[in-house]
Amino acid sequence: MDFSAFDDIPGTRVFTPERSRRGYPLNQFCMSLMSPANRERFKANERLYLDEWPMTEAQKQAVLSRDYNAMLEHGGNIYFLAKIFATDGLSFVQAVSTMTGMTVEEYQDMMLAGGRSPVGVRSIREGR
Amino acid sequence: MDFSAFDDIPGTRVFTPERSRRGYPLNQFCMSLMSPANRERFKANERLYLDEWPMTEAQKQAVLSRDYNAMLEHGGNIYFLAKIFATDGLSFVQAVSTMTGMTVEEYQDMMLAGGRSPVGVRSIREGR
Amino acid sequence: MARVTAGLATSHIPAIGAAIDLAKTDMDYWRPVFAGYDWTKEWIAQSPPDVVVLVYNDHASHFSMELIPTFAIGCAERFAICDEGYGPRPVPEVVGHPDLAWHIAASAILDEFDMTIVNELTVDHGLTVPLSLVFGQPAAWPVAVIPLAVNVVQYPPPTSNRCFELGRAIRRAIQSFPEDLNVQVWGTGGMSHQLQGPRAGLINEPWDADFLDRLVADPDSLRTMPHIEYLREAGSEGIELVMWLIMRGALGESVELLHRFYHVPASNTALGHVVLEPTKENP
Amino acid sequence: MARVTAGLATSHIPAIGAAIDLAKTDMDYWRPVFAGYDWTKEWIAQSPPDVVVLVYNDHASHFSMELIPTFAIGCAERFAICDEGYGPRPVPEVVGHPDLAWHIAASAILDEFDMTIVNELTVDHGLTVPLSLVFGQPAAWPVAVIPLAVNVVQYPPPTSNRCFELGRAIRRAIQSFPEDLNVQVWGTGGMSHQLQGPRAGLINEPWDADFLDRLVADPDSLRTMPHIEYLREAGSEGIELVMWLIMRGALGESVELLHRFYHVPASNTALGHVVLEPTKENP
Ligand SMILES: [Fe+3]
Ligand SMILES: [Fe+3]
Repeated sequence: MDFSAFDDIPGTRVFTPERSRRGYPLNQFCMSLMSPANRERFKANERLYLDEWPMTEAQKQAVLSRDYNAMLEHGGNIYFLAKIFATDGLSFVQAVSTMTGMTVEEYQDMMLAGGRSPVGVRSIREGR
Repeated sequence: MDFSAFDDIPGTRVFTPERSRRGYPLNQFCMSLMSPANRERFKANERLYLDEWPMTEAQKQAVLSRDYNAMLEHGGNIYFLAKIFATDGLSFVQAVSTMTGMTVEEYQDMMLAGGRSPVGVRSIREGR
Repeated sequence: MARVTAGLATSHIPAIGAAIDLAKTDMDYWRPVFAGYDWTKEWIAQSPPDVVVLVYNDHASHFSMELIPTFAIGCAERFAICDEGYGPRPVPEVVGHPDLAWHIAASAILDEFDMTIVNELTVDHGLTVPLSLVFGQPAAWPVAVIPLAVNVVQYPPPTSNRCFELGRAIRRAIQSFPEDLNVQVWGTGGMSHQLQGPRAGLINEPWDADFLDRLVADPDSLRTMPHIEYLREAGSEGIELVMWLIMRGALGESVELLHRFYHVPASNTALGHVVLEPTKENP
Repeated sequence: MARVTAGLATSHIPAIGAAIDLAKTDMDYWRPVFAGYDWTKEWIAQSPPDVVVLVYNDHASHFSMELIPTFAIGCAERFAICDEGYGPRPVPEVVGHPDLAWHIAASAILDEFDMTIVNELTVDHGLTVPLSLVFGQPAAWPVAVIPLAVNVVQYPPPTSNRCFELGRAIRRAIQSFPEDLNVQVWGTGGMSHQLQGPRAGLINEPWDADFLDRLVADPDSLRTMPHIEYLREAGSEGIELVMWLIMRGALGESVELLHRFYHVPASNTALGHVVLEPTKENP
């Protein structure tokens, strides 16, 4: 299937089959953090824990640096990645804001003012 | 859903939702025998192993006596029950024949002669 | 005979669950959110359903990349609350209704919907937050719940039309169940929100308002809504709105709008909530 | 562009796997069974497919009562052989074709089939016995395989019509795959057999012959075949024949019959086997 039409949406990565295949080990690592024992082991030594998974080095680096945009780029899905920021004790707002180039406060202010307007971020090609 | 039409087929128990709900623990016990370690534990002490499952006493007795018709009656499904006779080292023909009131030899002779004819065992109500 | 007595739709934002569980519902930020459910709480107390068919999506909680069912129906006696990474929510376990669930599953399969039957299922905020919003913090949920999990995480989710048609099939199934049961169908998720990437925080109030208008009065026009429109207009996670169409399909041709509520923001999300009743003329 | 070049149907009797694995194929009992595949072995060696979409059912092997998908498509790189209680069959692991599998899965979902995507799957005799019958005992299977598991264990399985339509959707999906691939679709299971209860051992040769005739020349007439007719006439496990309709649906309107074989008994079962080729006129 050709899902390239989705690439026309600015700042958005749709979790297509291609992305989910690329992100498989990254996302399955995230799932493992649903067990409290695994969360403890991960927190004790993140690198050691990550090395148990067949992830690419880029995926591991993205996790270690909590670079959520990079994790998305390497096939992560936000609901899977949520297990990482839950382990860190962060809320969705705190973690999500890090992907937008805003501070948490700026992001929260934007949300309180009605959220990000769709105007101009609907389509790259059509510039609307 | 009303699946009572299936009761019109002689000597046959269709694995309806009602049967599968009744047979749940029996069938899940059977699945556990797919692991060699569990097969060994079961063989070492069948009763002890069965008592780990929330099965009815009638289900356990049916297993202990290898009464496959009784296992079917209590919600067993043949593909699950196959794990029991595989554990016993029996083939499908050996195990299946025990449900028919024939010896294995009689059953095999029937199969070699073309199998059981559908004539007379299609419908109880219609006597055909 | 069982009847579909009402439909309810609501966002299922995880932060709402946290606000309830941590007793923050009276904070300025949260008070208006919960106020939007006051009407609903009173209404449901007056005619409590026996069973809720709760359409939701699992958020990489029970299901992982190992296995992704498009439509999974929970037929178990009970469903435990899963640990999404913060520990399980401190809410009662969810009690199912296996008789009706199996009936719906079998009926839908014979109606050519390719259901996945699930007998072991833990449920996440997608299912528990709507229950908390409507029923508060009881010691036990006052209704039996049939979880219907829809894949909206892995692209492609089911089409708008398919969701609507599944709703219609669920209606047929419920109406053919011999026991006298008051059944509600709930659709959850949405409304506009995007949780990922530089475009995160997207909210599209006019689009949401139009969706709500059409959901009530012209649902057929939503059948042809392509996935890309949800993604573009309502954000990458706004795609959850396809689940509201299952609810709407279950209510028959025409409905009366009993309650409508919309609020921005709740966490990253535009919260929408409607209560609908099938009109008397419905077959 | 990928093409559906042929369809193949065969029973997948576990005892056949055991006969191969234990080197009993030359015994008087088994010789005529394997002779029925000599033509097929020669034919497939002459134009080997790149990929086989192998429609089969899991026999309480990978799937248990916990979760029962109606249609599950294996999208993984590889599929291990499962231990059905006798130890795993000593056959090569099955190598998948994730590109085409994901394409079919996504295409079918957008075509309103409610597929379950499976990325972790072990395969049982339902899938491996057909491979053994057609390819013998190679060190590695000479084709990539896309497992398509159909529920025929828990009642209700999908209807005859739904299976036929899924086959048509698979055809559309394959034909829209950009890579130049020779794809075969195999349907497995059947023919008449009953493995349970006092009626076990049922064989209905005239009914099987009629099913084969119609499968080739008048498949539309099989769409309306109700489940109870399979159960009554072909035995409780004869219901597996719905899977042959998926294969047939994938071949287009008209087919040429290249090979037909029927033998009784193989273990408890009437063994049937056909090889079909879409005619040139097919779209
Ligand atoms: Fe959600
Ligand atoms: Fe089979």
